[in-house]
Amino acid sequence: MIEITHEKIDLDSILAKTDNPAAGGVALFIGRLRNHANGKKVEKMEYHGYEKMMQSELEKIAAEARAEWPVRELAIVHRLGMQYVGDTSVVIAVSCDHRAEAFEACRFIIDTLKKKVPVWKKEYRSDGAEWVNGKIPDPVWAQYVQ
Amino acid sequence: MIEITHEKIDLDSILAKTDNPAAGGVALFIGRLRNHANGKKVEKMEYHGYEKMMQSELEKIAAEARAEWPVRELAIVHRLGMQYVGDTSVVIAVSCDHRAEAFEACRFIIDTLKKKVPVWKKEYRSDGAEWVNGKIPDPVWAQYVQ
Amino acid sequence: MTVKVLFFAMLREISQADELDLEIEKAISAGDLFDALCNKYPDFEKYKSIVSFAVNSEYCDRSQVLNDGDELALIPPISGGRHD
Amino acid sequence: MTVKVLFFAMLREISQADELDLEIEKAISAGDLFDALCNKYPDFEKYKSIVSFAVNSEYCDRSQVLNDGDELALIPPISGGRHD
Repeated sequence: MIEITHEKIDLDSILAKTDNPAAGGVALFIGRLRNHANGKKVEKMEYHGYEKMMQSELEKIAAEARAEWPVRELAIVHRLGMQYVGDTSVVIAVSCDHRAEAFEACRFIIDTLKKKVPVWKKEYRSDGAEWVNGKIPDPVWAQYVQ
Repeated sequence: MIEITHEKIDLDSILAKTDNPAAGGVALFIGRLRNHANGKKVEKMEYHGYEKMMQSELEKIAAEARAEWPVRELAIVHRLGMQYVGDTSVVIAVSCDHRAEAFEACRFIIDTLKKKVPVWKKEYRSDGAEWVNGKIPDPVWAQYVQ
Repeated sequence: MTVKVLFFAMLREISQADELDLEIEKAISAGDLFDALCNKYPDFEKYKSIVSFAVNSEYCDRSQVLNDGDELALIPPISGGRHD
Repeated sequence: MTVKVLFFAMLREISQADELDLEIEKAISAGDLFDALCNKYPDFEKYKSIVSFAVNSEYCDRSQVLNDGDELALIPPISGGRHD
């Protein structure tokens, strides 16, 4: 299950996707909007994405995770649009037979998501709004390094 | 929130405990009873614990995690009694400002739980029932090693 | 030939467009097309050294030459990295 | 003096008791008390080299000497380790 949504993320339905009688461990990551960034108060954040490519990049990441770890079930949901402090913007859930694999695969997915998936965030702070200063995505940054 | 229960674990109430406006990442581990062990089919498992000491050991582990990582909120729930394939026997949830800390603290807690918390499991397999072959707990094993 | 260019985040705000269909006379690379767009949108200039490219939803080098019907996405630095 | 001994898992099945209140004449270590219990419950013998001890809910060495009113838990190998 890989999904881009503009609605509130329903955690129960994601967890249901991880059910598998052979899986003994589920590792879950929930990314929430927090109220501070670089020492400043954050009120809300607008998430903007290239949805078609988000989907295809997430599918590649999921395939890489499955190739590297014995994943039973896997779910990735990313929310776009305006979000407020405490809102859940991304959820990654991975079930495996053993917990070490589940942790590693889950962490790989969120780490890689942040390096490759085309998402942008506009931060609304007490001192104004600004696009969050991002990173050149992983697969292409090399061309800028001599 | 550190709890030993004989009832079904309610994940929503655990997640609610991780709410904190400053926390940007929640790492969650869910341990479920899986249907196989060492190549044999498992039907159910009876969890037995020294409850008073489980509570005090879990409190120590939680304190160690808070000393090592900047934990905002933390919840540990362990279920005892008879459990069936797919049942959730343990949940660890940790919220931190940043995801790396949340992952590390969550993993530390479940890894340490398995080394120190006095729990025993009787496995009911297709070929009979047996107490799961365990490990000498971490703080005392040294005395057996010359 | 025709190329569709997609704008995101601050590039969308600058261009005030989600996308643009461009008629192009001769073969051009993704990077050169971006440079040309800097004439149309001068505020694009400051993203010149940090913008990435994707053609038909696949990341590519700035030297990739565009074909008729290609969808070129201009990818400003992605912003997952800071809030973790 | 009185010591309460707690049994868990297979030790509970062998002893058919959750706990036992013992009257002890003179100071004894946790390990020696276990050895004495092996006379009462011969099937304890095979856990002799792998049992751990906790006094008043704190892990301790087998040489720890018991005091009046102590609660001694006999801790068979804990079984988190296999199913992960």
